Amino acid sequence: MSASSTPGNPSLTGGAGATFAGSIHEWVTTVDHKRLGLLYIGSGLLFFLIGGVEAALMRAQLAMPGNELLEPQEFNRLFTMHGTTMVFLVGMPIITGFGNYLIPLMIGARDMAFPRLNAWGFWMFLFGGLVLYMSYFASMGLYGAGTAPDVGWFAYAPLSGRAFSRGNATDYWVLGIMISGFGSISGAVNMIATTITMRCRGMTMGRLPLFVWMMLVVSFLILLALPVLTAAQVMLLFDRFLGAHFFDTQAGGDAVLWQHFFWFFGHPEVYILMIPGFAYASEIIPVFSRKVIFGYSFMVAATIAIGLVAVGVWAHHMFTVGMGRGLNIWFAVITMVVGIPTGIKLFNWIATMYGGKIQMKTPMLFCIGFLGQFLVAGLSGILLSGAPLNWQLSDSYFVVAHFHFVLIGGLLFTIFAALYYWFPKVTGLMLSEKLGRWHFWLFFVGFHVTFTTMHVQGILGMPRRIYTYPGDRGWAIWNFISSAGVVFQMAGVLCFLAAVVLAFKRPRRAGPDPWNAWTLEWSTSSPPPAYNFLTLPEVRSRRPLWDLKHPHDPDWEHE
Amino acid sequence: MLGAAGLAAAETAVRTPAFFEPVAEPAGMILDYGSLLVATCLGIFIVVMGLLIFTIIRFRASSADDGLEPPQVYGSDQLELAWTIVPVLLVVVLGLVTAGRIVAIQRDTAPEGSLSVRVVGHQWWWELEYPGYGFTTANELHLPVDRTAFLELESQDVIHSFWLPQLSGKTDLIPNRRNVLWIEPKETGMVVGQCAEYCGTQHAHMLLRVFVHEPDEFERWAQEQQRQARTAPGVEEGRALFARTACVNCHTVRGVSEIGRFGPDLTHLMSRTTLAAGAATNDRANLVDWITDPNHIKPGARMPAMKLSEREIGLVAGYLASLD
Amino acid sequence: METKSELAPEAGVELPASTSAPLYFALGLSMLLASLVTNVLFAWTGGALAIWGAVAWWREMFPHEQKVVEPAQSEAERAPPVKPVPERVRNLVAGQDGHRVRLPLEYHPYSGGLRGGLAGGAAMVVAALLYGLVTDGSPWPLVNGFAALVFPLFGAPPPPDSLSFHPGIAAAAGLLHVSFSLMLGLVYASVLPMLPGHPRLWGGLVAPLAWSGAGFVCLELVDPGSAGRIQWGVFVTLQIIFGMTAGEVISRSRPVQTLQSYPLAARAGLEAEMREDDT
Amino acid sequence: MTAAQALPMEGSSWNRGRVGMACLIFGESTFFSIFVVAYLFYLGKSLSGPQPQDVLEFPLVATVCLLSSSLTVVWGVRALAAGRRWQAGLGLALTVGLGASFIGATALEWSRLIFQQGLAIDTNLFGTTFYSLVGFHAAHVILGLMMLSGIGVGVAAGKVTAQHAERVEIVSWYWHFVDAVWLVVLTTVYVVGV
Repeated sequence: MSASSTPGNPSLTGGAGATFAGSIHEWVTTVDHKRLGLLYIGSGLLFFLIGGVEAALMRAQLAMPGNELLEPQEFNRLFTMHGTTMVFLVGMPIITGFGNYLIPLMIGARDMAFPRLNAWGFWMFLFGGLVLYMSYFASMGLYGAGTAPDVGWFAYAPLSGRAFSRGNATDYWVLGIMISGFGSISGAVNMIATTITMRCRGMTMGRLPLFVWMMLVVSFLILLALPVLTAAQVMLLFDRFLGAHFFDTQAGGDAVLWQHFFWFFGHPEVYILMIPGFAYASEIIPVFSRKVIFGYSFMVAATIAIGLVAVGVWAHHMFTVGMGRGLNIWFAVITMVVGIPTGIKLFNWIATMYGGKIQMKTPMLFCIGFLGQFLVAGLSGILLSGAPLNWQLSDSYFVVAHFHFVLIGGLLFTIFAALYYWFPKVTGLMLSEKLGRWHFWLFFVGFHVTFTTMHVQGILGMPRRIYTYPGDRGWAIWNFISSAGVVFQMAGVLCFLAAVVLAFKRPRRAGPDPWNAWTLEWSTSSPPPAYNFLTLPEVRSRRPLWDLKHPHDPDWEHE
Repeated sequence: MLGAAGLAAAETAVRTPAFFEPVAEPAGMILDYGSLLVATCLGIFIVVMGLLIFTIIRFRASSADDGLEPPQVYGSDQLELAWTIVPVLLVVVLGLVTAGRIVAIQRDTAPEGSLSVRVVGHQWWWELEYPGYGFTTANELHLPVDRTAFLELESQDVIHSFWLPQLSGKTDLIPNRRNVLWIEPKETGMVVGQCAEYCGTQHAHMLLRVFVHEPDEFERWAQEQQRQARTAPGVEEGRALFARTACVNCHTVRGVSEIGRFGPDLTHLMSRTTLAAGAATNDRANLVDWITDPNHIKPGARMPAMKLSEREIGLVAGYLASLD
Repeated sequence: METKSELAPEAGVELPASTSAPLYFALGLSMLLASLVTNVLFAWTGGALAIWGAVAWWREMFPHEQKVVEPAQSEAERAPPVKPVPERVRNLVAGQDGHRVRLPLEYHPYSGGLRGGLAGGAAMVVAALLYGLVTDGSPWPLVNGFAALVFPLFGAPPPPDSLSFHPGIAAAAGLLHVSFSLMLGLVYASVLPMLPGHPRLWGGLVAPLAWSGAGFVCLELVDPGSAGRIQWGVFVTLQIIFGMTAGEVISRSRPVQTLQSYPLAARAGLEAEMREDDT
Repeated sequence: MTAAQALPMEGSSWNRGRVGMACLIFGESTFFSIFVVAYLFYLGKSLSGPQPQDVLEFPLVATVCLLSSSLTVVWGVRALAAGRRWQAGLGLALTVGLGASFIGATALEWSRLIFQQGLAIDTNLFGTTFYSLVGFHAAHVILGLMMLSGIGVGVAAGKVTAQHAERVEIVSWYWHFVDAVWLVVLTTVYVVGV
């Protein structure tokens, strides 16, 4: 075995590369799951800022009726890029990043199963994102330079076909997402292989932390959904470059087929993004309630159930395309069924908090915000699943409100919770609790001002994706309120950035286990060494650190 | 006395297109169903949110904490069973109600004595054909009250969606397919709606107005629409100019040229209240503006600027303004 | 955990070596695909990079995986072993009254719930048929009414006041009725012991009244027509007959302890008087 | 390496290589099923000719070649595991040869369709779906051939030996998968579709 001596110091805060160039080299050649996880999360957060600016521009345009801040074409590009960015370049990398960083630590392994594939996956994601954003200045389409795609994030045919979307802008959308999709698929393969084969001694499937279980389900969903999108995008590329007719309505192609394919990916994708949020909450809520998770096996079963049902509900995005009664009934009912396992989870989280001693630290605040908002998101989802009501609400601002409640109120809140919770582990430094509270409250208020309001616009008949609207429809005041909320949200995100900067400027050491938690990652130093565990741990229950902390009352006697 | 001119001013005031103020079926049936769903969800919301808030308040760690870890409760099969089955029952009931409503609302064939209308979506305007009467108009749908209108929805280019919240739910217009929709207006007056599926640059300006008339008023309007275009005195030069330029490649004016199918039928242009699918009110000034440079009113519109001189524009606008 | 050392770990740990191969491979593939919309130069560069990356990757793995030895952290850097904490745990003690919602330490067996549900459902059917026989001279009107309520999707169901027997409708209504009865029986079996006071009161009266009320409100909202057709007095009476019968049958079934061993059984009951104890 | 610690569960029946390949195959299957769905959905919906029944011929030779190559690869891998180098090399060479003749047969079929029957990818919906589905399968065959011939060269050069048998077996799973996909494609295109 060839063993050269390399520094490979895992520390984030100092001593890694002797020089700047050296440290860059270390980061780009790394195959360490923790560094790749951080790269994923870091680039996801950068894209988050870009996507946030895009959203802010749109809200500025919509603040007044008849506003002429943005050209229609520019607005259409913004919502396309905003949606695509937030789903593929923010949600996906951040959940993959947390999975990468935490799965090996939580199951007591030293790395992912395929470290190099892991690196490849990250770079594919990043280059995919760069290709997408290259369209802003490198497109060689008919309209000259700088035509970002403007077909919406689900690129419905035939609008995205050759006839109606000339130039290369849509091709950039296809290629960028396809490339980053390969990265996601490889990441999913890696997470599954890691979870199945790399567990430490005693870590049976029944003792996996819920985080790992949920990421396992997510990985299977990725394997099921992402290739579908890739296949559909390949067809679209064939249409656009080779003159094929998959979605070419002039030659008998079917516009609705694209919708079926896209949503067969797109709906599981919603759960791919949302289940990691459940995963963070399932780790954080017990620790800050000082109680074991309530109904572990039911949580696992509910997650698997959501995963299974998730592949049968896609056409509830398509109640308005004129499907037959039978299909409409099926997709309406099966969509309502999703509410059952989701409800089980919600009840179990509340039951976990019930009877505990809830510590209102920043991660827990974000988790509580998540619980309330996700309840609303789920119930507005039930409303949307009722096909007749959906005929009124779909493609209106009500839908916009609904999925932002899911993705911001649900996912982003738990991502923030996770950032505050695991930041001490990753850096060895505590984030300011005070700034964290400011962050939470500003973001919470801003979120509700913007998105709770949007339900109203939808009910008042405002369709989504319009760059302007007449002043006599009664929507103006609500839009103005929605736009005003953006300011609070931005201030909240600035608090977060300030907290991160402050953590490094005025370091407060966290120690290995600042939250008095129970999973394996808290048993190693913060930040963890490159090898995670000098000696591989051995566990006897779901909460190995509880066992060590309470040797007279260990978990394994009760599981 | 003609067309829109005959409508009372109050009837053309825009009302917020809120679906909770239905003026027709099936919007009314949908609202009933929606209220049931909302009531159910509100009940669930109150119960769960109450539980959550109670838990947070009751079990907050107090400052006078005794330092003991709380009892560790692993779960309860009974509770899990209960909060699984109760939602299952709810879903079964809601599912049955939903199925019933879908069957009641979704109709595939035209009922006896219904008014047939063919709606064709274009980027970015609505073509409205009344096959029973043999004329075509655009962007403003006229319907008689208390009679079912059976709409066939098609598209010329990309996917659009037909949505008038106060009349019915939305249904997509899809190229290569034929969707149907029925509306039975219960009140006269005007309601507004617009395209609800993103269809390109000017999706925002694909607005639609529906005028619901008393039956005799509707018949009068339809007869006016059936006439050939009026040949008013004093606009002959404008008419000749219109017929000579590329205008007629896209626009039909019955009696002048009927080859143009790409743009809206202009035979009774002035009977409509708006221009460019609702982007501007239909008056002489806007007409001049629109012909001079459509991009000024509706950036990205498919109609080209004809590059006519100012005088020619005046003549054409004068002619068009005579088409009532 | 930390205390169980295996081989001499002080030397360090073997880890996969850093490599730029995946980066090159990814860059090459991305450029190759991006060449479709940019320039043929992208294709050539991308192809070359991809091949270079693939070969380098292969060499990382073959014939042996490239590894480096990561030196172990110094003692000072390491996380200290996890120590027992001084905090004790409040333990639950079974079988005493408390001030929070009580969960059962013992509950009625699921079979009891199923039996109860079936019995309640049967009682309800018998009552409904008898009521029809007495008032209309035919046992079927309530069955048909039930069907008319929930099966409008099967084309045209018989009018609710129809006196004749429709086998298809009766079968469908029966199926729905049985599954509802079974599920409700299970809920009764698991929830009734949790509630304070007399279980027969909750199961026999409160619950049926609650869901009848909810049903009435909902039906008024969604379909006032059919709400008016229902004889609500009869409806509520039937529900109470179900509740009474089911509750009675279930509470007669011999309660069993929760399936877990005793300490867990104590834990499964959410609440009891707390006792400070560290065992 | 004194500090070298075997990764847990390495060498058990489900090591990471096997799990990884199984996952890859799972993902690829979803990819292919979308193309199969598109093919079946558009069956008979072409607005112009030619139609499948006019131009397609049952690819008997190609099928026999590809299916038998699954057997030869098993034989080769077993030989490699047993350390019979020449037999292993022969097995892999046979597999590559059979796979290559499958590709050759596909190439012949395509040239016949394109140049004699006038069916290209942009001709009609049949051409669109046919070339994509069959083409993607052929691309996977070629990828498999590249991997197998790389291993074959390694075996011939004596660099791939019995200790690599498991990794080679995992690669052969991919080959079996490509075969299985062919059965689906065959059924879809040449049996159901004509």
